[in-house]
Amino acid sequence: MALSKEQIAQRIAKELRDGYYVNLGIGIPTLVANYIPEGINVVLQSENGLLGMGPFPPEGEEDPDLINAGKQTITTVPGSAFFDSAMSFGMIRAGKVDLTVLGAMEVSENGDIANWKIPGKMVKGMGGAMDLVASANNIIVAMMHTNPKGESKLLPQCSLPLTGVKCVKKIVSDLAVLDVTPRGFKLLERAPGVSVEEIKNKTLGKMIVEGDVPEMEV
Amino acid sequence: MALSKEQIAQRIAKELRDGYYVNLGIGIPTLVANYIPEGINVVLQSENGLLGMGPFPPEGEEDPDLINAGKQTITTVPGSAFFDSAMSFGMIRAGKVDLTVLGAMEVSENGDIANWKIPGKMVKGMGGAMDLVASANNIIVAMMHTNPKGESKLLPQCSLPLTGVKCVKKIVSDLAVLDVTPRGFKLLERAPGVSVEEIKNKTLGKMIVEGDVPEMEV
Amino acid sequence: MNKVVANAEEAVKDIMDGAVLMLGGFGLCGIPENSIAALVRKGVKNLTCISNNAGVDDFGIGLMLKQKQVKKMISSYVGENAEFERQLLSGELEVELIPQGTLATRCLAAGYGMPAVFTPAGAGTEVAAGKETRNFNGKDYLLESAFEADFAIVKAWKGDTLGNLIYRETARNFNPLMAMAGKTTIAEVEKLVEPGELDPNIIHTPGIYVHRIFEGINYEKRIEQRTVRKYK
Amino acid sequence: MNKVVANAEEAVKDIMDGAVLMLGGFGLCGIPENSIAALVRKGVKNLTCISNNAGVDDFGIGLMLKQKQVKKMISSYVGENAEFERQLLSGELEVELIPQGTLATRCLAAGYGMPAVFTPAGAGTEVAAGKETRNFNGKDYLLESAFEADFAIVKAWKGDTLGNLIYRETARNFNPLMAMAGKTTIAEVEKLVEPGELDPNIIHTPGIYVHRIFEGINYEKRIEQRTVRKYK
Repeated sequence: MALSKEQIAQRIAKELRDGYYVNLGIGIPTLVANYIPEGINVVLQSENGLLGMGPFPPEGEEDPDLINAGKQTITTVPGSAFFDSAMSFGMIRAGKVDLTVLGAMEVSENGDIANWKIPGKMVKGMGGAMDLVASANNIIVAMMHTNPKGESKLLPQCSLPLTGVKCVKKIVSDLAVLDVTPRGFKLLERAPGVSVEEIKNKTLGKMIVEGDVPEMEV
Repeated sequence: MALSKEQIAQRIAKELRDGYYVNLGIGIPTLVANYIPEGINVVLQSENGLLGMGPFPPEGEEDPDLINAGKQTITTVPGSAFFDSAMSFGMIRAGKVDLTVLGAMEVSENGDIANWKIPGKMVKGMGGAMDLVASANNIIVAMMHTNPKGESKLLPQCSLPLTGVKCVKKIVSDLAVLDVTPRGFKLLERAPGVSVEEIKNKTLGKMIVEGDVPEMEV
Repeated sequence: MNKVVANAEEAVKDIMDGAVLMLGGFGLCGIPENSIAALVRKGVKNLTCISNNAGVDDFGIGLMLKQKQVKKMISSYVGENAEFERQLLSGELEVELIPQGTLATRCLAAGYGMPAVFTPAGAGTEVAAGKETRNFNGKDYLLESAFEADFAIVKAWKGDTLGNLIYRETARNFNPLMAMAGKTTIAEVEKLVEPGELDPNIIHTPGIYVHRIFEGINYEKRIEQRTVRKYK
Repeated sequence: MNKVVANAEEAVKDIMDGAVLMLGGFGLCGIPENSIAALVRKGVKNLTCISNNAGVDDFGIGLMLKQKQVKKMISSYVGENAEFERQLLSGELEVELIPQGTLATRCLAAGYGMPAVFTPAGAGTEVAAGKETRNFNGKDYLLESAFEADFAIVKAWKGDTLGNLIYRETARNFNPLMAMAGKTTIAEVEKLVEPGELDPNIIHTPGIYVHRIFEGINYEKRIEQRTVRKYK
C-alpha cells in the first residue's frame, strides 16, 4: 500500500543523524520534525533566520516576531540563534546545513528538480528553494510518485521550469525510496505491499533495479 | 613658519562637519580628534570594529578587549557600536564614512598615494590603508610637504609602490592646503609666513595658483 | 547630527513618485507598519518596491497595492494577495521574482560596497537568462548585481537616537541588510532610546547606516499563519 | 551532538604538519591564546597561518614563529616582531601581505559560500598583479577568491555547548568571520555555558559554524600599546 504523507515523513526521519543541521521545506518535509528518532539530536534551520526551531506554540503564546519560513508561528529550543537572511543563506550556500528536505513537482533522472512554476498558472515565486537546491550537499525530495492524473513525476527530463540542476540525491515517495545516481534512479526500498513492477510502471525516468528490493520499515 | 604636527591636525579638524563619520589613520591623523570644533559632533570609526571611539582610558582602566586600529587602548562614547572586520570594511567600501584622514609618503598630482612600502626596507604591510583609499569618497592626506632630505613629497608621479590610485582629494601639509584637481595640485592656503614661492619650490608635481592665496588660520 | 524625526509622515516626506524603495520584513513579520501607512496616506505613486513579499490584501505592502501605488515588485514570493494577482494578470503591475538568498545577498552587496556577487542560486534555470554564468571549482554561479535603492525602510525593535538598531527574533530577516543598502535609510522602532542605553556589543545595525529614525505607534504585528499545538 | 572538548590539547590534536590555519584576533586582541599555546607544545610544523597580524616576539603567533612552526603567513600587517623579520629576510618564512578588508572579505566569502568577491582595494597597485581586474560603474575592482582553511581557531567571550558564540568589544574583529570560514572550526571561550543561557537575539556566531568548543584558562590578554590619558 502506498505511504501516507506522515509515513513518507517518518521514512525520511530515518535519514537523520545525530548532530545534523536540517532545513525542512513546507508541506510533507515539515512533518519530518514529528518523527525524529530517539537519541538523535538535530537542529532545525529556518531560512528566515533561525537555528533551533521548536514546535508550534501553545495557544495564547503565539509571538508575531517568531515565525518560520512558512510564516507559521513557532517556538525556539534552548541554544537557538537568530540571524539575518544574508547569513541564513550564507550558511546554506557554504554547505553548513547537513540535510535539506523539500517537495517537488518533478524530478529528472539526473537530479534536476522542478517545484516552483507551472506555465499558465499564477507564479508565486521560488522563495528560498533555488538557493537551497543550488547549495545543499544532501537533498532529499519528499513527493508523491505520480500526479493526480496518475502520471509519473520521476522523469527522463523535467517538463516544468527548473528550480535547480543535478542536485537531488534521494527521493522518498509514497511508493519507493530511490537514490539519484549517474545511471538514473536506483530503487532502494518499496512501500509495503507495492511491487517493483508497479514502481517501474509509474517511473518514466530510467530506473535501476539490482537484486532483491526490500520493503521499507515504517 | 611651517606648521607643527598639532597644527596640521588642527587645520584638518576645520574640515569636519556636524554628523560626519570619520576614520583617522595612525600618526598626525589621530591628533585631529583633539581639535574637533565646538558644536560639531562627529563619530570616529576604527576599522578594527568600532563606531564611537572615545579618548584613551584613565590609567588603571585599560581594557585589553578595547583597542583602536593602532592597537592602542581606548574607550567608547555613549552610542558606540562594535562589529566585525567584514562589516567594518563593508561600511568603508560602501562610502558610509564621510571623511578619511591618513598619512602619506608621496602623493601624485592626479591623486595617487603611496604610504605602505619602501623597496629595500622591511615591509610591514598595508593594513587597512588600501581598502580605505580605494573606497573613501573624501580623503584628506596629512603629511610633511618634504622628506627629511628636503625633497618634495608632492610629485608628478609617485616613485614608491602605490597604495591607491586617483583617490586623494585634499592635502594638508606643514606648508599648505591643496586640493587635488584634474589640473593638478591647487594651492588653497599657505602656512602663516610661508610664501607661495617656497611652496612652489617644494612641490614637484604640477601646482596651480589662482589669485591671492590666503594664510591658514590656525 | 540629528537623525530623529517626529513620525512616519516626516520620515517619508521626500519620497517622490517613481522612487525605488526597499522594505524590510518577511511575510508580515518585521515590516515597517508606520512607514507603509504614511506612504499610503501620502499617495506617492509608480514605486518600485524591493521586498521579500508583497503583504496581504489588507496589510503590509498590500495596502500600497490596493491604492495602485506600486509599479514594480522585486520579491522572492508573492503568493498571499488577491489584488496583487489581479494587477499582475491585468498587466498593471510588473513583478521580478528572484531567489530569496539572492535578494538578501544583493542587499548585502550594496551595504558592503561590493558591485556584484556570485551565487549558485538559479544557475541552469530561467533565472540565469541574461546573466553571466561563471564556473568556479566545477560549480556554476550567477553574477548578481548589488541593489540600488533610493530609500530603505526598516523596522527594528529598539533603536537609539544615533541610529543604532537591534531587532527581535525572526523579525530581523531582511531588515539589517536593507538598512545597509539604502541611499537613505529610514528606521522605525518600537522603542527609541538615548545613546548609551543599548549595549554596544549587541547592535545589529550600526548607526552609520541609518539616516532617519522614529518611534512608531500602534504596532499591530499581524500574524499571517497562526499555528498552535494542542498540548501545553 | 557533542562539540565540547576538554581543553586546547584535545581541540588541536588532529592538526597536522602542513595544515592551513586561520587564527582570529587583531594584534594581540581577541587571539586564541590557549590554542596557540597547545600548538606550540604540540610542535606541529610547516603551517600556513591566515591571521591579520603575526603576534609579537613572545606572544600570540610570535610563539609559533619562534619555534619555526610557520611556513607561510597571510596577513595585512606584520610589523611588531623581530624574529618574524629575521625569518623573512633569511628566506625561512614566506609572507603574503593583503589588504585588511580583503582579508576580512575573503573569510566572509568562505563563510557565505561565495567563491570569489570583488573589492576595489589594491586595484591599480602591485596587489592587483595576477588578479582579474574588472570595472563596474566606472570603478576598478579586483576579484579575490574565498579562503580555504583546514582549521579556523577563534576566541570568543562566551559560548554555549552547541557552539553559539558572543564576542566582547573589539576582540570580535576577525573572529566571527574566520569561525564561518574554517572546514573545521575550533572556538575557545572565556566562559562556556549551557544552551539557553545566551540570548538568541545576540549570538554573533551561530553554532552551526562551530565544530569544537572549550573553556580556556589563564587568559593573559596582553596589551600591545598601553595608552592612557592624564586626567580622569
